[in-house]
Amino acid sequence: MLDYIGDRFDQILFSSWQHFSLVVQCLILATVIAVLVAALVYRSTAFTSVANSVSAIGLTIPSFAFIGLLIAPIGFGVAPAVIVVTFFASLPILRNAVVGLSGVAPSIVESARGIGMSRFRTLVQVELPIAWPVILNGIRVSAQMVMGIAAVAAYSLGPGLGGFIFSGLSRLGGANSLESVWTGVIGVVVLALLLDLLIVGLGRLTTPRGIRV
Amino acid sequence: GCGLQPATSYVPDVGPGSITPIDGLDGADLTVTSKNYTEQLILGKIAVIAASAAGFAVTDLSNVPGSQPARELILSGQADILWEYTGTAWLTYLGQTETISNQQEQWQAVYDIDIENGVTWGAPAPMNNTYAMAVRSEAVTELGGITSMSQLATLPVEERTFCVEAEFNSRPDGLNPMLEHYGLARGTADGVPDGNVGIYDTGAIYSATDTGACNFGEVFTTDGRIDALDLAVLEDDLGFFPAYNVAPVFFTESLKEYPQLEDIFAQISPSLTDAVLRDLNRKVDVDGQEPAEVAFEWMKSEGFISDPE
Amino acid sequence: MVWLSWRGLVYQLVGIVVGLAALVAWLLTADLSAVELNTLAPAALWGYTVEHLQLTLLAALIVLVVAIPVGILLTRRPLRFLTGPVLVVANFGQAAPALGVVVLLAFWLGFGFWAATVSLVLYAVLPVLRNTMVGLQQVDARLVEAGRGMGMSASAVLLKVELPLAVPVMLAGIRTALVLLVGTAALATFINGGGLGILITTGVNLKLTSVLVTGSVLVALLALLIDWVGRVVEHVARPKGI
Amino acid sequence: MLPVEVTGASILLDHVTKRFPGQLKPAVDGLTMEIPAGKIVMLVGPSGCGKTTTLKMINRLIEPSEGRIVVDGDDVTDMNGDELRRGIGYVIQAGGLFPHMTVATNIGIVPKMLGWDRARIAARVDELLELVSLDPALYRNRYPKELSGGQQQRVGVARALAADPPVLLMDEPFGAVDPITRLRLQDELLSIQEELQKTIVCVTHDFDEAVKLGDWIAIFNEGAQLVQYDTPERILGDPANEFVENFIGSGAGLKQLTLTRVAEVGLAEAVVGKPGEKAAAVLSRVTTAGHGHAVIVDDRQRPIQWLSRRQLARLDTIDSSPDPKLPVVGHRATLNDALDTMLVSSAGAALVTGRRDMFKGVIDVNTIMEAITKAQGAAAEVSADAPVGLNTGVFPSPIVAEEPGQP
Amino acid sequence: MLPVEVTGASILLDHVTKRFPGQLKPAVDGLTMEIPAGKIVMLVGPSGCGKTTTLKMINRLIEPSEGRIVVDGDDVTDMNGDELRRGIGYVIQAGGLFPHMTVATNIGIVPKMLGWDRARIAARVDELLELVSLDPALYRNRYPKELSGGQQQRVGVARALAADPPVLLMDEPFGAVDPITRLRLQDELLSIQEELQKTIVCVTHDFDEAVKLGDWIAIFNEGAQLVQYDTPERILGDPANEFVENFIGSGAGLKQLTLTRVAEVGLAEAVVGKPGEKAAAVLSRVTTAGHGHAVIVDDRQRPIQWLSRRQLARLDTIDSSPDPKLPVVGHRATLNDALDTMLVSSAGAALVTGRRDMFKGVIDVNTIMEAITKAQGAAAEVSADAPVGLNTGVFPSPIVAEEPGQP
Ligand SMILES: Nc1ncnc2c1ncn2[C@@H]1O[C@H](COP(=O)(O)OP(=O)(O)OP(=O)(O)O)[C@@H](O)[C@H]1O
Ligand SMILES: Nc1ncnc2c1ncn2[C@@H]1O[C@H](COP(=O)(O)OP(=O)(O)OP(=O)(O)O)[C@@H](O)[C@H]1O
Ligand SMILES: C[N+](C)(C)CC(=O)O
Ligand SMILES: [Mg+2]
Ligand SMILES: [Mg+2]
Repeated sequence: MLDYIGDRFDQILFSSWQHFSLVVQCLILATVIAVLVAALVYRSTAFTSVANSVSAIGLTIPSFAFIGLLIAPIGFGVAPAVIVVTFFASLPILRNAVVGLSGVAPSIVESARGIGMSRFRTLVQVELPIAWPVILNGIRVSAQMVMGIAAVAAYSLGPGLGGFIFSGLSRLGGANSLESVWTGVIGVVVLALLLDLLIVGLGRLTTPRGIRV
Repeated sequence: GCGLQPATSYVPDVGPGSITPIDGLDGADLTVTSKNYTEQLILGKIAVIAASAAGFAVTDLSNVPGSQPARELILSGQADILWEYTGTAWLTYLGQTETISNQQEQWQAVYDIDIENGVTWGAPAPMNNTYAMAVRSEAVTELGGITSMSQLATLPVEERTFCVEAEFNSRPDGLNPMLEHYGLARGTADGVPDGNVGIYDTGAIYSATDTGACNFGEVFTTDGRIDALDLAVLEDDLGFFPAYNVAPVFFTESLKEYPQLEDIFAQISPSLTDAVLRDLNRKVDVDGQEPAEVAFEWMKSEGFISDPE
Repeated sequence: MVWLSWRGLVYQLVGIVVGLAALVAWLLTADLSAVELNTLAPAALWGYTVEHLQLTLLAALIVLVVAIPVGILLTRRPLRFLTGPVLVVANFGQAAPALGVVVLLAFWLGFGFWAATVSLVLYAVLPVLRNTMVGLQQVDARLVEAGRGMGMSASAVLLKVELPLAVPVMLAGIRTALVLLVGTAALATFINGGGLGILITTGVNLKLTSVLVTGSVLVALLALLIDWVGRVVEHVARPKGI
Repeated sequence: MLPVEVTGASILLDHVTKRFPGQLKPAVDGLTMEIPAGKIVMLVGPSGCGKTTTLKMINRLIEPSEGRIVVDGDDVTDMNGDELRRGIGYVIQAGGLFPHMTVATNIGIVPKMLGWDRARIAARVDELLELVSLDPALYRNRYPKELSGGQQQRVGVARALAADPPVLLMDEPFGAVDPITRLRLQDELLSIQEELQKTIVCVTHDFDEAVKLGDWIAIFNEGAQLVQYDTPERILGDPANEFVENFIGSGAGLKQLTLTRVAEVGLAEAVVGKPGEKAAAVLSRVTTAGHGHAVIVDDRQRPIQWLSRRQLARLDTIDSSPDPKLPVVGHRATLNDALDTMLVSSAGAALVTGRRDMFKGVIDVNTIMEAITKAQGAAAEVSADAPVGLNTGVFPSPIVAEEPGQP
Repeated sequence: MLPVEVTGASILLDHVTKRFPGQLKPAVDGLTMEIPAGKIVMLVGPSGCGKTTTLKMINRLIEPSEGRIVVDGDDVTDMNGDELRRGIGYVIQAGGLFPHMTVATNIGIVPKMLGWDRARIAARVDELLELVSLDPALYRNRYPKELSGGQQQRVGVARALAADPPVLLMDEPFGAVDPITRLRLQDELLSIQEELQKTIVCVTHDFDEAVKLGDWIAIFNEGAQLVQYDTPERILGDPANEFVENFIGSGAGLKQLTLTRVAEVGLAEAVVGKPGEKAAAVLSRVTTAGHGHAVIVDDRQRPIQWLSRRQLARLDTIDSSPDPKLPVVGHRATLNDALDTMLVSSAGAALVTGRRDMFKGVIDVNTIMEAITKAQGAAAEVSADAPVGLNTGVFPSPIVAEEPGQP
């Protein structure tokens, strides 16, 4: 196992970086999308419940099925992987963003309005910062989840460590195939840990001391 | 975009050998594809390395699951080069039913039709990677010393068990026509019932066959694991499978733009013999080396390329 | 959770039925090749679906039998110190790619149904374990105290107070696990585990879009159906009054 | 309030200490405390001083590290905890009701554990709901979340009373309800207690609540150190030290007024007249008596007017129309109420009525001042039946109070 | 309390109605109400009666359905709401502070929106923190959660005052703090108001708070129906109807006591002695004056003992040891405090001290009774500057009160 890793250290590092980069970029994209959508819907109970349903139902779609469906119209490579990972990543973030925004105490929103902040300013300066820890928690959940999904996305030649699992599978029984799969699996778990730490750290940096628990 | 590349992508720095950079390319893009089993991965890397040595900015889109998707990439021009097998194209893509026994003529026939499809076949290699049915050698005697496919019909129904990949399971040159050719009906109680067919990923069949998950595994004859796992290959005594010579296939428009490609690959094809491929495959599957590494070393030893400065 | 009301449940069921009807209608009207017709024969589809369900349900059953008692044990006093560490492991374990688990299990147990089942169990055991523990932990400590305070024994408090109150969270975990299982079972095809995944790989390998779409949509609909069943159970089993 | 049959049991904490693991100081440090049968004992003290710990050691939700606990003469320290608890009612904040069970199931849970039959449980549930003023037909099948905070609290009390336990432990039972409901619940608890005469040990943060409910108040400092254990009167009138004074807070005088009822003080006589009498006749009686006013009562002896000499002088015949602004207090009112009423009356005094609103006499500011002075005198004397309570002293046997625990 | 420069603006609600969609009755129904500049007006009434709605219509957080709102002579009904609000301070329960911003950022947010420069904002923040008695160096960079409830409330007030708005709206500002802090905050608000003389409109549930803080109290019934709009004295002394009486609740008399300070009533003289004097000499002065007690003061005129004739008779020389139980009240204390003090004193009276704790005189129960009677007489007269407040009547123009709104 150690030999295997030693021999291919550069390649593993590169794939890990690709995996990580895919997940992080998609998370950023997903956060932007989810927060935008949440900001549009959270004031209306009807839209909020629609958003919640979308997020709940969306999560039931098997990632492998979704990738399969994307190959037909989009083909192979980076694009389907980005779409799948972003899609799944945005669901928990959306749910948390809605929860976070509607969880801001009405008294705080009222006092923001009461001192003359416009609706938009209230959203940007008051509601989003206060909802941020909840949103960030959604990002954390998403990060854990899409780490695994990104591995399946290698089926459509998406970037990352999934390639190790699939090539292990295609060489099953041959030498180093087990090592290849282990590398993929452990690599993903390690990246998940790492990203989790990063997000927690990001949370520390971006959460004002006043709303840290 | 944003620095992301397809999985298992590999584009090395290469020094020139007998392949030298084409003048005035100025880093033109070229996309190489391959299917997702060992031999194709090695061939794919060979194409990547060759194109890279010729001065292209290569996108490595190898390891595509299945023949059809790879073919699709070439037909649509999303990829420019693919190593393809004449028999596969003839029966599966082009829908022909009668095979041509002469390998060169078969290549010509495919070339002639495919040129109409915007796809140009380059010079074929001598190697012929055909399908075969393999048995773990311990079981040969248990199965009455079976050596050829026509003996399948003599086995009791419950011994007629097969491990195949999803593709072979449905191909026109695949399991069902093969069984039919040898007088067995798929999906019937006295032929080969569906329960007797297990479906595996391409690479998983070898160890499945070896561990006895089934008696007969669908294998590729150039695969290194046949020897390594000591599998016995049944003779295609009634000649069902056609010739599957590999040849570089180009997206015609790209080839017109860079006609030099044809010559570059014409240098490589002749060196690809059954023995070479079996050796290269073995290095990957048995010795556990990386396809990219194996391809690079072989290209270098053949003098096509050199180490980068 | 407004959408958990019965109206949401009806919408979901209607959505599933409409989805299925649309798929059938499309298959009936589409111009399918012989290979496609062969692969998509009703008997074959039914067979794959049954295999898929068998995988899912058997794995689910094993998960429930294993994870719930273990989850309960881990929140009892002598083992309570393990609760935190186990939750951490459970959280990160879930980041392990399902595909990798499936393939690794094939190395270990060989190919086929059982390897697939075991890997599904491994994969789904974490969320159920996690939710069992979290569900029990979030029961208001004062209620436990009230129970003890009126002379209930520890096991009576567990059975009559803690478990009923943990049911909503536990069921949510079980539903999540089941839905995950349906999706993950599609990966079983890589190791000859059976199920609807074969349609997806065949569809991709042979560029048979109809097969690919049928496979993907059927898996998704099945997941939604199982999710729906889970919701109905949640709705019915949720103790009244909370 | 004649004492009814006392159904409560006495409790004795005998040199009880509780050390929590990892805690430097004991949460309860060598506490000896007697809780008399049939009385309400209130435990008050700053947060974290050990009130809850003390309470929970009585029903052994927390096991004492040292010392023994005697309920009704039996040492319960080694008894089976579950059984012990079935015989002790326990009420916590907001009732601690089980949200997944109906009101009836909640109340019937202990009887069920004790193996009562269904009919008996159902009857008991209804009886208890009546007791806490909830209509059984209406509330029996509700779930806790369908009740208001105050109603939940009442169900909590009903549940604790279900198996008719001699002892009731309550931990800040009214902490989570609004002040108005709180007052109502306190009154209800008092009237329930008047009927049932349980032994009640109740933790509270609210000193006024302790004064209102407690027969005895135990004031704790950190480590359940018993600073003063006495009647509300004595604690208000003679706080043991500055700690207790601070705890009482401002307004001790006015608080003391709430402890005495009008019926308990001497009332002044008054000249009484009737509608239809000649005013002059009444005036002459007033002059003779040396009073300033005459009270006019109707034929059922209820006061309707209160006339000064000047008013009498101007009238001819006394009429029967009642004065809506008459300053009247019932004899069950507290001196605080009486003082308030007389402040707004122009006479600086108030009329007191007894049963059926019959006129009983007049109360004025001086009466109140005297009553206060007397109460303060009384508070200086220690009641003979004061229960024992100390932290370190040696506890005399047999278990009866010989000497007051306070210096 | 001499009136300082009034910086507040007057507010007029002119036939204002608010109908919420889907609501049968209007939340506020044709309310006309004048809020005089520089005064504190308290809005009280049962839950859901429209207090909050009325308040929020003033800063247009809720848009009126009908009618107009005039602030300082300008009709603000069609002004840009955000800008309007920047010029009106707004304080809600627990301050409504932004938890993710420091105290300084919270306070400086309106000035920042108004485009003040950094230095000016910082200076203003410090000034305001001083005003609400928080040390800027200590509290400037804290986050709200690092403050106690009362401190949060003060920061809330500081934030509302940041841009020096002429009007302050407060919605149950002290609802979420404990009673003791609440009293302190009320006192602080009063002293801030003494200095700044803003126009303050404040919603409260607590009638005592309204009495304590309000120059004027508006009592609402459902639909913001203005049942009585008057001074606290008049509302306590002459409630308009039974609804108001119920609202005042019991203890109106004791509540009235809180409205008058000891300094405002006449004190009784006392015989004064000094330590070192012969007791007999003092006793003879006491006897001559016909008093019962002599007050002993130290050389800075602070009372140290209060001796009865009997005590004087037993003494030889008067010593200088102070009596710790002396019943003393300051002259700024309310009559309620004084009454409480005299209740616990054996003399039935209390000593009053003025500035630097110097002895000023004696107050006894009779003084208090007289003061109450006088206050009630005064309450019967209607103040001439009573603001207009009605629900349906025609509002006279120009916008000044001509006739009292109350019958
Ligand atoms: N389970 C425990 N483990 C460790 N320390 C405890 C435990 N329970 C209570 N303590 C400590 O014991 C002391 C007394 O706690 P207790 O709960 O009896 O206080 P209390 O008087 O009820 O306070 P409060 O008024 O806040 O309810 C506190 O210092 C508390 O921190
Ligand atoms: N946004 C709204 N939509 C519909 N109705 C409302 C809305 N806000 C308030 N109401 C209704 O208007 C009436 C007055 O409400 P308001 O909040 O002004 O009462 P309040 O006097 O402040 O009560 P509280 O003392 O409980 O705060 C109530 O009947 C309330 O239900
Ligand atoms: C080379 N074979 C024919 C074995 C498989 C193929 O067509 O890809
Ligand atoms: Mg406690
Ligand atoms: Mg309100």
